[in-house]
Amino acid sequence: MPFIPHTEEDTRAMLDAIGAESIDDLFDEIPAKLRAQSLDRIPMGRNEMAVSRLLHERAADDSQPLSFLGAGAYEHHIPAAVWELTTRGEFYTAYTPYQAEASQGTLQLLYEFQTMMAELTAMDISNASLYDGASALAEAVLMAVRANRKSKSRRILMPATVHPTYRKVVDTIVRHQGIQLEIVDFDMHGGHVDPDNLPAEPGDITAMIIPQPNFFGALEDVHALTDWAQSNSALVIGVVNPTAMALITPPGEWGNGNGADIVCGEGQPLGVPLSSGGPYFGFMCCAKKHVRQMPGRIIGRTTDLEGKTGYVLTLQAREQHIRRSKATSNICTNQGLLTTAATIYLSLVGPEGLRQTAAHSHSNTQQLMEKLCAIDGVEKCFDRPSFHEAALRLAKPVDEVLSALDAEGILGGYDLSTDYPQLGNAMLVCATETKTEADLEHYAAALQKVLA
Amino acid sequence: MPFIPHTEEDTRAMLDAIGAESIDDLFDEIPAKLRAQSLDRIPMGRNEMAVSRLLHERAADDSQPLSFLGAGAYEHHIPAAVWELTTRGEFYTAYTPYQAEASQGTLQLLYEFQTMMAELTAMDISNASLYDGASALAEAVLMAVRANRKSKSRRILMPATVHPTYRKVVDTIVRHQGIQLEIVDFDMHGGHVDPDNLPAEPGDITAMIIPQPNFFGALEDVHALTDWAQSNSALVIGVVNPTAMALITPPGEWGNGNGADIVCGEGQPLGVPLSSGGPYFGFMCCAKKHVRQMPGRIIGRTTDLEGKTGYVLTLQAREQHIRRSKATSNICTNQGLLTTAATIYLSLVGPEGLRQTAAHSHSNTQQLMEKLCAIDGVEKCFDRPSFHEAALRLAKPVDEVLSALDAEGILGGYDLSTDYPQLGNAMLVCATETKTEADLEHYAAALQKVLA
Amino acid sequence: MNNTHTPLIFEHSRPGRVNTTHTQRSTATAHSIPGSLLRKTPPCLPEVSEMDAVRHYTRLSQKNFSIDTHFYPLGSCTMKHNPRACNSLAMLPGFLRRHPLSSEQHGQGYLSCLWDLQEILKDVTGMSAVSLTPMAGAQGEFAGVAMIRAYHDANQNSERTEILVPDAAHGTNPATATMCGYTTREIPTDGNGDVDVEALRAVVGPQTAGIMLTNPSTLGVFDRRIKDIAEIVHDAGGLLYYDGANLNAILGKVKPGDMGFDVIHMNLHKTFSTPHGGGGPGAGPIGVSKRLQPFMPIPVVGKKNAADKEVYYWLTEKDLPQSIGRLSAFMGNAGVLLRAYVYALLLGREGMTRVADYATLNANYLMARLSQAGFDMALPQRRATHEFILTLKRQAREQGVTAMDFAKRLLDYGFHAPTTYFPLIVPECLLIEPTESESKETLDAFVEAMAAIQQEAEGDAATLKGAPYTMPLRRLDDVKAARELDLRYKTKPVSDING
Amino acid sequence: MNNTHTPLIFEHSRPGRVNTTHTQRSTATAHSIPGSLLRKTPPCLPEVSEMDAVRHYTRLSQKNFSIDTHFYPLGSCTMKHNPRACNSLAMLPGFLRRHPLSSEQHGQGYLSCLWDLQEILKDVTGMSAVSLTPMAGAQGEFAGVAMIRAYHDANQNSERTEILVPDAAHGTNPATATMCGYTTREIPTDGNGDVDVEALRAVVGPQTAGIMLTNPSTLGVFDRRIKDIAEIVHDAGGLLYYDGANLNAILGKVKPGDMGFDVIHMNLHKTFSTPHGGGGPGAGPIGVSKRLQPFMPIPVVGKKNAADKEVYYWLTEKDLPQSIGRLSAFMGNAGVLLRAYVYALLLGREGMTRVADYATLNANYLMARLSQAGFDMALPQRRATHEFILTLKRQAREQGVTAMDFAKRLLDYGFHAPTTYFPLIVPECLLIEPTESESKETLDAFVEAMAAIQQEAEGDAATLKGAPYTMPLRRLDDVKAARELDLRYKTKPVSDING
Ligand SMILES: Cc1ncc(COP(=O)(O)O)c(C=O)c1O
Ligand SMILES: Cc1ncc(COP(=O)(O)O)c(C=O)c1O
Repeated sequence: MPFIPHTEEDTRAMLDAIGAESIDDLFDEIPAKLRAQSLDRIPMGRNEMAVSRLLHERAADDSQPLSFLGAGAYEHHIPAAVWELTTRGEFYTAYTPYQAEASQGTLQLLYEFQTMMAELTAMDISNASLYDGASALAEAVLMAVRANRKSKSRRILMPATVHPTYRKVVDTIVRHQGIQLEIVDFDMHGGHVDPDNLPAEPGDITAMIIPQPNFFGALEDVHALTDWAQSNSALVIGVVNPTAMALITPPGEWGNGNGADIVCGEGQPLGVPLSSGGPYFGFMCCAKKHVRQMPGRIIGRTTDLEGKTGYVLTLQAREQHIRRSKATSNICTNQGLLTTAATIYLSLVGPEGLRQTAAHSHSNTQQLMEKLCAIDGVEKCFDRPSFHEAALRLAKPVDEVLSALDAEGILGGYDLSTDYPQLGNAMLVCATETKTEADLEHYAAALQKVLA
Repeated sequence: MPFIPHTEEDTRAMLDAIGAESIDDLFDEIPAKLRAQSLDRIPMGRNEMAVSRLLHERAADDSQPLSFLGAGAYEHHIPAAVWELTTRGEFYTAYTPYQAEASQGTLQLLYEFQTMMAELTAMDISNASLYDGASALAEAVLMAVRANRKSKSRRILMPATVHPTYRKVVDTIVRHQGIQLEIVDFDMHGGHVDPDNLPAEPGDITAMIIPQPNFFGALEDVHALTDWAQSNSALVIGVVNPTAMALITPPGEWGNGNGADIVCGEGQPLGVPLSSGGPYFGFMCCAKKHVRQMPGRIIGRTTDLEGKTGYVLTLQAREQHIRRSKATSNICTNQGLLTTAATIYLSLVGPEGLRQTAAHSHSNTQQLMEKLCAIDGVEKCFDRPSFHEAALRLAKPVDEVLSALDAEGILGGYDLSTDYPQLGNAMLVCATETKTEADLEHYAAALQKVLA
Repeated sequence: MNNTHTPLIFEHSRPGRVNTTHTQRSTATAHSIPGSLLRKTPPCLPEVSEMDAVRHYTRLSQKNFSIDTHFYPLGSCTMKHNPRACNSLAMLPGFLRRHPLSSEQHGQGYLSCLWDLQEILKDVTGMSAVSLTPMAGAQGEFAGVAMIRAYHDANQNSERTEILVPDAAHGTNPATATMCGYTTREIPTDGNGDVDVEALRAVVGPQTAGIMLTNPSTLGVFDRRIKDIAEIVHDAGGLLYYDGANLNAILGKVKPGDMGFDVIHMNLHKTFSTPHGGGGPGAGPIGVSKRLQPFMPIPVVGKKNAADKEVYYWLTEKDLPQSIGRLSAFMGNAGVLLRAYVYALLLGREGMTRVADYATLNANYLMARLSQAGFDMALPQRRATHEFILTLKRQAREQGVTAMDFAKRLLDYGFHAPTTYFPLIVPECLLIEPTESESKETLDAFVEAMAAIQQEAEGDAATLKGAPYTMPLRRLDDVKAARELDLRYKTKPVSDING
Repeated sequence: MNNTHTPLIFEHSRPGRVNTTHTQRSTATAHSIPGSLLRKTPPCLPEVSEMDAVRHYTRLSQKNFSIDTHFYPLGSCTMKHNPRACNSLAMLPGFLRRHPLSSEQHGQGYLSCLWDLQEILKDVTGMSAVSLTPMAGAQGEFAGVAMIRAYHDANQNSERTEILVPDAAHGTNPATATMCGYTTREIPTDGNGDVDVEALRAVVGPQTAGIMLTNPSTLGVFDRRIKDIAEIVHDAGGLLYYDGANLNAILGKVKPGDMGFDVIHMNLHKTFSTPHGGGGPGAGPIGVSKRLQPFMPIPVVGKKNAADKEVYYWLTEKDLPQSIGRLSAFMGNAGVLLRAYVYALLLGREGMTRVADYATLNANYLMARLSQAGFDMALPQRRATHEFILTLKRQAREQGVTAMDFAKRLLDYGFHAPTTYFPLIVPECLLIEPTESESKETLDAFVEAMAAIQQEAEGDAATLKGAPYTMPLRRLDDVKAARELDLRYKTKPVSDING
């Protein structure tokens, strides 16, 4: 039987030991009228060979165009060793490390992960992951509400430059707790939140969210925004791209004070394949003083009976299995395997590799912008510096352009016109380090043709 | 530096410890006039991302048609677990298990492998692998010459039904040792060696080779051939398909006596991908009495200082590193990783899985033959029962037919007309368990079209 | 197990060691970014060679128990075999390299798998519709309770502020209720492990938004009065939430939809065997009854006919305007869903039921054998479902050893410990779930180990107190970890970050 | 290391346990095969579940030292880092699923890789042409010596019956000479580790077919009089065979072709970092001078222009009618060649030379440090190449400990032992090859371990004699293994198969 080792003899002997006649007897506590009839909509079992063939056929349907699409999920080179190690059975098929002594592999790795994320963001500490970037931002908002005891308003400033889906997810998750999300509009020239447009006396604000880079790929004026928010007693929640951290000021160093209070983001760029949208992982870091409000698992270093160093799950009193209805979050299963991949990824690329990945992606996007903007009917939307993504305005409707590019085997970018109709025919493009000079040329030539 | 961990500081400190000025000094014993200029034909190093892209492009060039080609390498389903386990670093990056205490993983696995191969062939013992099926047959011939002390002739009977390339390889390898390979012709009706056509008094023969199934997929009359050979004091060398062993009489049970003396073959069907021809592995089994003539590594069970069971390389006195010019073979590095895959494969499929794979391949080929022979201009070459491969005679030249099938995305089979011109437009086809009813129909329809 | 000390990856790091295989060899700079926005000092990530990294993480991995190496009878966690085909097929390049926002046209293969999976899960649960988007059980719970709330809101029923939760429930249940803005009211369990129906009757009312029920419960029994409970809550105007994290024992045997439930979440990382990855990822799809269908989280996969072909597409806000909304940036844990789909195809209809058969057989067999070996069961009079509870209350009293001591000592015997101290209502308990993929020999060996440990406890309890002995480390100090917080390596000589 | 006892897979087997995930669920029979040719009793292969198999082999794997887990300074074996990209790219489906006899048209991608690799190896060796077909070093040797023989035969020079082999040579050299029908004559090594040129002069003659030379030799030194040797043998009408198994120290530094060699084999599984797989596979391509080119083993990859495109194809018997012939059923260890190709691309021109630089630096550093720690080198006056020899002759005399004892004790210190007792001409020797991929820290730790073991030897030699202590087993009895042969598990109660 697939995945069931019992021989008939075993089954017989086991029923005897139980004192039951048949396996069916073991279900005698289920009221008879509830017993299900059958599973008609489920096909009969197939062997691995047949399933493998089916899946190969289906995977073959999903072609892989040359992609300039980012919008929250980024194509980066992933060293071959990352997933070969990550899918080792001992990592892949272990549970949450409840028995620390039999889980030092996972625990030490997560402690290393926490250190790396704290380093990247220049924050004091990190947790061991949340689901994804969007839900991590929602958790950050809930955490800020708990952490900012001075504020009573539950008002959260949410720039319109935050990823539109992140804004939706935050709304879905926090809306039941009397939290108000106030949209902060962006500057049409810079594509960023202009600090000068923020009110001098904004009243009681619990927290302000600052994306860096923002959804348009543009860099926010994080120092001024942080200072403004903190001077108004609001906590600062940074939402950052972890690759960008190798190049740009990390949230721990934003503003004139102690930097952001809480930092979160999508971990996917760190060694996780695009894989149709998941599994990715959300990360969250914070200032030490907020640690007891942190959601999610945290690993700590300790010693054993003999004084040897080891690692355990710690501060569990924050979590649902101990604190139940008063927990910092309901999260239980997180995205452990993906943090495993990210930890190995960061070890393999190192600080210099990550910096070069970031710099190369940045410069590729710059070059792409130059090439594309040289085409008639294409112009930059914004003048702020950007990381590795930027918005273009086209002379034709974006959906038409994208379909035409698709026919050329190019995934041209993300259509901004639904989420931001005020921008006109705007499109977001991204060129990571995976793109060659020839790829950029290829795109430019195709776009020229399409717009001609 | 790729794969080199030295920092500049390290290098400096190391040179100091050596007492050298520069790395170049370390090469001062190489005569100056021999120092190479440069490696002009080697491209500059590329990073993994660039190499990965290049290889992906090249692999994409090699399309995967629906294949009915066998001729010594067979497409079988390989459970996903086989290679996930085989490529675990501890198997993949270990050396030959010279330090037994630190290599029990590989050693125990090989002992299991030896047991499985001995079981499959019904022989007493197995070695731990040779290079491939063809070179294993050459080694078997050399072994037979050593083992058959009664025979002085060094005459080896080699049926023409043995894989043509195997015959070439045997010739390449044994020709320097005064060994004569005498071709035994086959029966044009059966496609097999007819025992009745063998001479009653053949003189001194050292060994006779018996393929089962033979190159045409046909089953030889192994019992009669074995009895004939052994009654003439010749050793019997079986060359067998290991998958077929689950279905047909294993060499250990051939004839009326003790079965074959030496058995070898290509291990590829046991969990090894086609991979353009290698790495595969050759296997070799023999009767206990011949063990000291066996080439290749052999693992034995023993005990440690405390009496616990363990495994070691044994009978090393046969091998080149001890016996040098008098060794049973010059083989050193073998095909360990592939036997790892085969051992895991056989554990996963078990006796019933292997039997069903064999039976299903057999019946698929039978069905295919029926469908194809129903087409005008197609007929069976031979009337002997076959395993999972069979020869067809076509009304048109085979190369033309194969190119036309190729255009339909079908790899139609192996053209026999070069190796066996006497068969006319003959082609070898094979349908393993991987083929569905629809695949067989698809082939039949295409062939009909091509021949019409 | 690899018992040798493994330094942190940071301890292998040396300044200036650059692994150029994974750098860009480019001179790209960030000249267009103003200095004030540039990072001043690089992050202290490890600087190691590829080999150091491979060696380090290979060795670390060897310090884990996992299903691939050990029996892991962690109750409520369903640590069953994770077939490797699920992994390798989900990682086919066509799936793996696809951008989540690439067009539906480039995702028909992937979407068709998800659509099939939705159908399979509908059949398994007996619900009307399924959304695959929640990324774990707890997020499925959130979605479910948020739908209950959306439903009441849509019916102008906002005075319903309470969610009922049995005291045996998993911690995520009350935590979820809180996230959805509800207060939790605990319902006691009766002596037979069923929900105390009288107590329930006493607390339902117009303030009841719904009940979250786990069945089979975390006590490892099937609540026999489930229909009554359903009626009581429904009659009071509340909705029924089914915590389906543990469907292993009822696959094909009974469908939550048939019991009258309005919404259920499943844990594909349990019942459908996707790997736990040392903590995740999971997938917590939800199934809903007709009345909750309009509120489902998006996206959901739809199928339509276009130009004589079946075409799969995403249902979004436009199709489900009353949806509670989105729960993730894209569409949940896509790759986990694929793994579950492959598993479902391999099992098939007959295989599903067989899972329930043998998971139940294994649990009941292990319970019987452990009883015979002299251990006390929490509910000896009941059938086990996929799991059961053993209590060491007596041993605690008589020998002074705890469930924790047994758990740690089991590690020395080569078994991962069962779940300890959960559910909270049974003292000194071990919640044991063998799963269907373990053989009788393994279960027998586990019973022997338990018996041997009991002997040790009766002989010299100190042996247990000092366990484990054969792991890379002896027992670890949790209290110290929480008191003297050390949550990251001090990569640089900055002021004390921790402590 | 996993030190727990692991039963044989056969001991997990239970009759009737069928893993249907990998069976055909078909009712196919073999009715067309006559009964006399059908198997009567099925082979006793293990009957285990997929999980049992996965668990068993995962646990077994944990009982190995490997590069991915340990420093493995096995001299002459070049245990360097095996980059994972080499594996994953060689296993791309386009390469992996290709049938070796499918048309060249369907193999342009694969063939172009091999062609490039031939070019790279030509450049590295300075030879005129390369054939990739030999499946390991020893087969490369066979091909090389067979070509020498074919050359002499073609020149009607059949009185040349002797192959000269230095006494330090690898065992495959004399064994190969025998397989090619030659007798071997040993040449002594002089006190400096170089071939004794006078002795060589004394034995060359019209009976000399050729010499097989390893340079750097297995003594870890570069033969400084290589040009003289070449001249002496060439002048006598013999050809020069270069055992290039160990090219790591001379990549880009010196080319065998420039030294006047006629044929060389390489071990890609050493110098080009393809994994050793617990014993294999390897690849032993050969490079030849112009005069041996017609005799190369086939197939070889050629390139031609067709319809304005470069087309790759196989050179066969037709193209090389004087070829020594074929060595494998298809075209050698294709997948190993791909791995080596990827490695070569990753290194590139500059990376090749760097390998030689740092392999040599590491060996010389380790030799210097060990000398400073009081160990005796076999050739202290020489530069090390990629490896060097330490002799424990003194310790054997003074403390009664052997190279074997040191080797076993090193395992306890977490290091794989160096090669022991090879080359045969140095007593109690350890042949130590660190390779370029190990860091200074690792080398330093190895020196510390050696020093600590030396201290133990001086203290209580019994400690060493009893080593190892921390492996899954204590020292194993080789003598018993060879005396009481037990070469397979007795799966069934048949008469005694072994013993
Ligand atoms: C009964 C029960 N409910 C809910 C959950 C939560 O599921 P998850 O961990 O996937 O969030 C679990 C799993 O731990 C569980 O066992
Ligand atoms: C010097 C030398 N020559 C030849 C060989 C034989 O190579 P292989 O093991 O690949 O047959 C080796 C490797 O062991 C070697 O070190």
